Amino acid sequence: MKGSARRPSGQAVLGAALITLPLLLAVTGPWFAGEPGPRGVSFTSGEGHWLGTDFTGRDVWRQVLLGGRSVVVTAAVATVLAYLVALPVGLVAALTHRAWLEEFLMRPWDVVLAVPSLLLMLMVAALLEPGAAGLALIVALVNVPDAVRIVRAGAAEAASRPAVEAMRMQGESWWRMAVGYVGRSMLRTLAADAGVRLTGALYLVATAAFLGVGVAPDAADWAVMVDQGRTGLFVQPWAVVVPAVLIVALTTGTNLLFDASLARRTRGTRRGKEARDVPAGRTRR
Amino acid sequence: GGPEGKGAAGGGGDGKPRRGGKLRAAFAGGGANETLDPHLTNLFADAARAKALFDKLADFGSDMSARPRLAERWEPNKTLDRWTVTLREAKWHDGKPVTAEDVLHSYRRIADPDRAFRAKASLEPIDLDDSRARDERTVEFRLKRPYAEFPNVLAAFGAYIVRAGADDAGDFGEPVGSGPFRHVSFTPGRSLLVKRFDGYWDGAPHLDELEFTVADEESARINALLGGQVEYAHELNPTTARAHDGGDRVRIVRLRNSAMQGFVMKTDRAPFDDRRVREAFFLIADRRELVDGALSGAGEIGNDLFGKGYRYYAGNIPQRKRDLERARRLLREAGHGDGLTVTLDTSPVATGFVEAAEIFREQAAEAGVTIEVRVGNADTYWSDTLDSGVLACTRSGTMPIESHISQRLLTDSPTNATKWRHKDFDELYRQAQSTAEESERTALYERMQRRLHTEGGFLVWGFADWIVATAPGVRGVAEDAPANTLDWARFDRVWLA
Amino acid sequence: MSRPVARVDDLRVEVDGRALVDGVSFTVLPGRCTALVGPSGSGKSTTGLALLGEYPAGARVSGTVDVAGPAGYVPQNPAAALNPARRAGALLADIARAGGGGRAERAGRVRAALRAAQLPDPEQVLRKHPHQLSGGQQQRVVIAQALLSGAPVLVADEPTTGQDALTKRRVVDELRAVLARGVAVVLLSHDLDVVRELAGHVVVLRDGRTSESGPTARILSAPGHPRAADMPAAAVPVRTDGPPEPDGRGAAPALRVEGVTAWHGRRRTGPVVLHDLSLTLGAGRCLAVVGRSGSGKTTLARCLAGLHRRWSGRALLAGEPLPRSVRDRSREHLAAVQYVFQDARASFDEYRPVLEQVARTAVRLRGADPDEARTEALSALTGVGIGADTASRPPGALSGGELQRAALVRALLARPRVLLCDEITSGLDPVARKDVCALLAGLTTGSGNAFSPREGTSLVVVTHDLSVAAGLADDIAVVDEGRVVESGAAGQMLSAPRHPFTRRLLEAMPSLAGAVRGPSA
Amino acid sequence: MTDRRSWLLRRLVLGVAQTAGVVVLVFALTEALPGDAAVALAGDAPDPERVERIREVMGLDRPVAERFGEWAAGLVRGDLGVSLVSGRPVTEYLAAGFGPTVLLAGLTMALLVPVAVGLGVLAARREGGRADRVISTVTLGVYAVPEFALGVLLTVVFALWLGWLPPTAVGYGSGLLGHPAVLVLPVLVLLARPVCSVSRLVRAGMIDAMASSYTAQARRYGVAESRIRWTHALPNAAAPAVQQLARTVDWLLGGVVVVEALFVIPGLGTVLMDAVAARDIPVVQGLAVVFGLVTVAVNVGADLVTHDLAPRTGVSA
Ligand SMILES: Nc1ncnc2c1ncn2[C@@H]1O[C@H](COP(=O)(O)OP(=O)(O)OP(=O)(O)O)[C@@H](O)[C@H]1O
Ligand SMILES: Nc1ncnc2c1ncn2[C@@H]1O[C@H](COP(=O)(O)OP(=O)(O)OP(=O)(O)O)[C@@H](O)[C@H]1O
Ligand SMILES: [Mg+2]
Ligand SMILES: [Mg+2]
Repeated sequence: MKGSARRPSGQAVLGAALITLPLLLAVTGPWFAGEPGPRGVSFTSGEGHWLGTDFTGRDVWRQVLLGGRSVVVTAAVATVLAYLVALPVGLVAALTHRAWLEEFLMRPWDVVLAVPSLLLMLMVAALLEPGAAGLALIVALVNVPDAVRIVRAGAAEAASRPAVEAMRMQGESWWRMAVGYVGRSMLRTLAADAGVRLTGALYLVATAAFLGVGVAPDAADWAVMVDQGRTGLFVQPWAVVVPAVLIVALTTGTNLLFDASLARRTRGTRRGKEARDVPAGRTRR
Repeated sequence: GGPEGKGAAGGGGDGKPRRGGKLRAAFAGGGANETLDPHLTNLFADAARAKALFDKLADFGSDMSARPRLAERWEPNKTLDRWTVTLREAKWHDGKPVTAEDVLHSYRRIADPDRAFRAKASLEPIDLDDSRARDERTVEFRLKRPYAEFPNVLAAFGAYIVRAGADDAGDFGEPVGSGPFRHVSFTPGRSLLVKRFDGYWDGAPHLDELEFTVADEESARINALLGGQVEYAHELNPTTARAHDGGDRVRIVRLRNSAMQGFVMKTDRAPFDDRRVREAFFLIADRRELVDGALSGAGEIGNDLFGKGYRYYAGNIPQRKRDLERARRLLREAGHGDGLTVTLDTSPVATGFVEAAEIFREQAAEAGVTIEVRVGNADTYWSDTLDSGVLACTRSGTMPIESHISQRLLTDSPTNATKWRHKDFDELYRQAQSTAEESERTALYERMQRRLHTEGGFLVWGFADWIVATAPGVRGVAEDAPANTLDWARFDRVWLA
Repeated sequence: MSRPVARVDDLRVEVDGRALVDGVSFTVLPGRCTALVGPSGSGKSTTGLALLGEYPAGARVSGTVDVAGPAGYVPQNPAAALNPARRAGALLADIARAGGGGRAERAGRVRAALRAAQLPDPEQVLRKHPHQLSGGQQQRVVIAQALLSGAPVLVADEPTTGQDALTKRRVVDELRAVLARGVAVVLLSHDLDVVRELAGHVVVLRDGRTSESGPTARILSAPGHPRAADMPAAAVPVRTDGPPEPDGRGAAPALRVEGVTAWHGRRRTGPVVLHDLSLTLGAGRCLAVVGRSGSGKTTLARCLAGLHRRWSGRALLAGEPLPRSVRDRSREHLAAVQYVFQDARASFDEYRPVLEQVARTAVRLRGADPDEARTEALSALTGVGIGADTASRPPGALSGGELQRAALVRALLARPRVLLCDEITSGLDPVARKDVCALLAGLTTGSGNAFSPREGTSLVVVTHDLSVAAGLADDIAVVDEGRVVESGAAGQMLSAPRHPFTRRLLEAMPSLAGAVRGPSA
Repeated sequence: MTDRRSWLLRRLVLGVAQTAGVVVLVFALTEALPGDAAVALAGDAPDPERVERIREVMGLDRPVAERFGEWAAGLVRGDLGVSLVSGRPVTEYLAAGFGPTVLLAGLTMALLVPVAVGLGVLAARREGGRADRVISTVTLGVYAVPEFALGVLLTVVFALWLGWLPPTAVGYGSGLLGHPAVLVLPVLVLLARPVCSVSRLVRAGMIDAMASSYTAQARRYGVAESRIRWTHALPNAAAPAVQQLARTVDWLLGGVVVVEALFVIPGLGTVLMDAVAARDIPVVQGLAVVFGLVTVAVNVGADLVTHDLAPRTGVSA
């Protein structure tokens, strides 16, 4: 009658299927790219370029092989960086009762937040050396204020629960309260947010390229390729379609996997054969 | 002076011009900072608008020679340092005649030491204090030195004639010009609406109305054109042009030789202070690949000289070809036998710059030269590369070869990015300007260009097309006028079929 | 006889091979009350939830459960049934909507239901968010929901725990009125007084099996079954060693509270809950704090525990001032003053096994080695009847009473000098309650007890259960609307109450009257 | 309640300080940028003499502190100063861009809330179910397509191939409202991204809320499933989404640049980009003040709403 089967959900399978190819290309691509061949005329096909040439006449397939790693690394590093700042700040702010400390932690980010992110990006990009590291920093910086607020909003609710009070009575370490409990309680929100943020990071890289900041306009980078290839959309669609599809598959797959892993985790602690059968008094509030 | 340019008879000039209608033209603009003060002209959009509302004394034909406009003719004295300019019988939009006083006022305004108008440098040879109006329609310009190419000054970018007394912003809120169209309404950063001026000296335009609209994004301009929201789109991407070439939805017009593309080598510092290294670099460049890659094929290859096809261009100098063998030998002779590393400055300040740098890096590698590409800040690129670095991407819009030399290649030139400072070269230029005889002058120009071709600092690898598209029914758009010349963006000769 | 509205037939609920409920059968008739009684963890809540069609995750269920129509439900910990983001009136309004009628009429029904659930000031409650209500108030809101819904069956899981005697009286009356309306009630309770009063039929559960079943009179007064024997008799033992002399053991009292005024909200202008309250807890003594629900008992305990920061006044621990907030307290202070939460379930981290959480006290506050702490925690838990198997599950898989005991052990592992217990026996059956009380009583004497420091533990017991107060307390303080209306030695307070409020409280507890008056009939 | 009012007051005072912080930060950043308005204006003809001249004309040769002081003093009087480049008052620039941007942002917000919440709630109905999978995958897919690519794609399909909608807003000037068709594509492009981020947060919160014991309780009493979803579960799920919405407003105000460029809508984004490119500091500053104020106001609002949704956390923002 009851009993929940534990086979991988369709979501997980779909997610895994989606990210396999892009990840594989991103990780191993640069090893297979080889030496650049002679350039052709931009946005043409044939002549040994099976995906045609890009806007400067380079082989699109070779660019695709080269361009994944920076995308994946920049987006991942930027997201991790953003959370490296946001988690401690947000958690401390949520867990403290000292108003001044909370203000001290939150208000500076509000100042950054109130500067239009685009303006911030333009200006910081002009100040920093363009390049992968600088770009990751900028993307992280633009993301931190949001992330801090989301973390704090989620953490404040969890931090006001009696379970935290009980941990305080036990003299529990800040670390255990913040990470072990509060962080754990907001995992779903965080994961949803992280997935979106990861995608957003990729997207920022691309938009930065559109606005001409942060990355070299001819960088081997899927996001940049989408921007640069769009002028040739009608002449040589592969130059934009292939990297675009790879990005979409990568981010969609990542997010689906996030969703799926969370779905299984909560199913484990839930009572009732379905979400709706949870009895009162047994689940967390 | 010379005859009227081939003018607006260009492609599709079949049938008789039809009067009437409104044409909307999309340009990249300058945002809310735009004004109608023609002396503040800075962008293509500014120039096109100024051209519709105002006139210069002269303008450049397709070969960059000065053609009379408001000036009917000009006469130098023997020593080429006093020029008498006779004005046409032209009228301002309010019906008053254009006078010599207006001309002097305009030039004095431009030259005002408290202002920083762009054309000021071009007017520098004129001694305005000593110049005067001989009568209503005659101006006598006294120059500080002999200047055979003085008409170039009259055609200089931004040297428009405004009404005597017109000075502050208020006067240009609803400007009164002498151009083919008169002002109707203007919103900075959005649109300028003008209508036919029936009293125009060169014959009233065919169009009833003309609207300049601003669309900074290239895709927006072509989309607006395809969607029937404008009839003329300025400055399109080569790829866009290729996509629509031969189609029936829009007509693509390529304005050849509109922008020089190249690299500047600083001739006063290592390694480019050695002419063998400069020559080696000339030989390294695969110009076709650069044009195909950085300009998407929309252009022609260059021969390390500015102004292909312009007046005085030394077209008889043979085209330089890639020769890695010789390049390597020259480098070896110059002491770089075991490799040379050079930093190449570039920046996304202009389309194709970063790509060109990258392509050249690959080409140089084949000759054993390591190029490190440094991508600089777009906003300060030009002033950054003027004095520092050794090798940088560059480009130049259209100007007469004479201007190119005087602005960039003389010891005291303001923007001498190649640091080309040679007394004998300066002397050649001075000599040319004091030579009234045209063929002699041409010979002098050729000497200068030969010198530059063998050991100059400009590696000119190509000339980019300027691409304009129109709706199929638009007629009379000149097809051989490089950007910034008389027939470029000239709407008084355009009509709607 | 009318047809049963609910029938449970040979119900078996099994999780991971362990049967939580095994072969339970009973029927529920309209207008009748069937009570499920039995020790904590015997499967009452599991059976009650089965009536609602809800089972633990991954449970294997066999047997049949038939219920005619929807059932109302008063869960054991009502806080979780209230939506933290909505005011208390939100769900009530929706339930009323189902009953139809105009806006005003619906509002009238809601208010009537709240009043019927012994919340005399409905407006006040409707506007509050759940966290602004005291534990008892929350429970009555949930009862009001059930009353309002008009369901034919009402499953009430410990509806009277957490209620003071007066309120409990009224809740019982109300349930009786519900029965009179023809609604069947399934009562899950430890409170045999209440069971006796309401139920016509009793099912005694033990380890998930029916150990006894029959009319109330037979089961509870004339026990025929050997294993049911200790059920009704297991009342709380009255202290026989006699209370130690006040201030007999040391100069300074263990805890002294002076002029405590406490409020909610950011400012003093917020609702004031305690008014200039002063109390003294003698060393090694047990102070019971009794009073009506919502009178501020929990707030007082939380002030002392450092969990409620909005108060003025002084608290002296053995003459030394106690930092106001738990954040400012040193390990010694934390260990010295421990608090057992009223809502035990909410005070546990739902993701980690209970044992692990309990053991942390010893690690953090006494510097014990993690493995030792585990062993110690496990033996202490076993001591209160929670086996290793149960303790290593997350709190979601423990019964209410089990969690209450686990929470107590968690506090005790600190070997506190002062222990604040907030309604810690409300979810316990008489046997477990007796054990817990005995454990607490042992703490005060100090010597020989693993859980208290050398000088012994002084206790503050917040309770509605006057029998607990009577059995355990040396002193009693009666709190009403944030003020101490009467305090003094337990015996004297119970036998000769002076304040009319105290008298009313006592009158509401018939069985206690007997206990106090001595073992007469 | 007085509590709430005093909190609000404190928050507003903080907001003013915050805006001041923004102004200083922006000024410092623009000062730190390489090059200035003179260099930017000189462009590819950086004749040093002329650059110096322009600098003098613009007053850029004066010390930084003096210029900032003057500008700040003006601000206190409510005067945002004049553009370095054109000499026109900054307020004129703001006024020109304000209408289109506010129109775009307003329309987007008006559609965003119902669409994002609707999708989030729909997806959460059955975690891992068909609707969830479809919505999650599609929104994520759309989310991963950068705006400019999406804009190009939509324009090509709906404007150029099908001819249903105008491809750009060229020539409509400020009369955008009079031509609603012009706004369809820009608003669609603007919506794509926030719809995804907000709906995902709503979904995550809804799944937890729908599994909670308080919704179970409501269900037991026969409250309609839709009502449970919208009035009981949603308020619990909405707190992080509201914060995200607040961020969206900021992004809409500052980040419509791409859309404005693609569709030729002369809004604040365009003004901002132009001003940064021209190093027209007074204009950048004026925009920063306006953005700062709007952001502060929106965040105060979001904090208030968050508090109402999670009342236990106390009004501490
Ligand atoms: N966060 C809060 N905001 C406002 N009022 C509150 C808050 N928490 C509790 N109260 C109110 O304070 C009063 C005292 O609550 P408290 O929890 O101390 O009562 P109690 O005596 O423990 O009651 P019970 O026996 O029902 O647990 C109640 O009227 C309650 O409504
Ligand atoms: N999800 C679960 N998985 C495994 N065991 C469980 C689960 N839920 C409850 N139990 C166990 O089942 C037993 C019965 O629990 P139940 O809640 O029915 O007891 P109860 O009779 O209501 O007790 P109390 O009086 O303490 O509330 C307890 O021992 C408990 O530990
Ligand atoms: Mg129970
Ligand atoms: Mg209480």
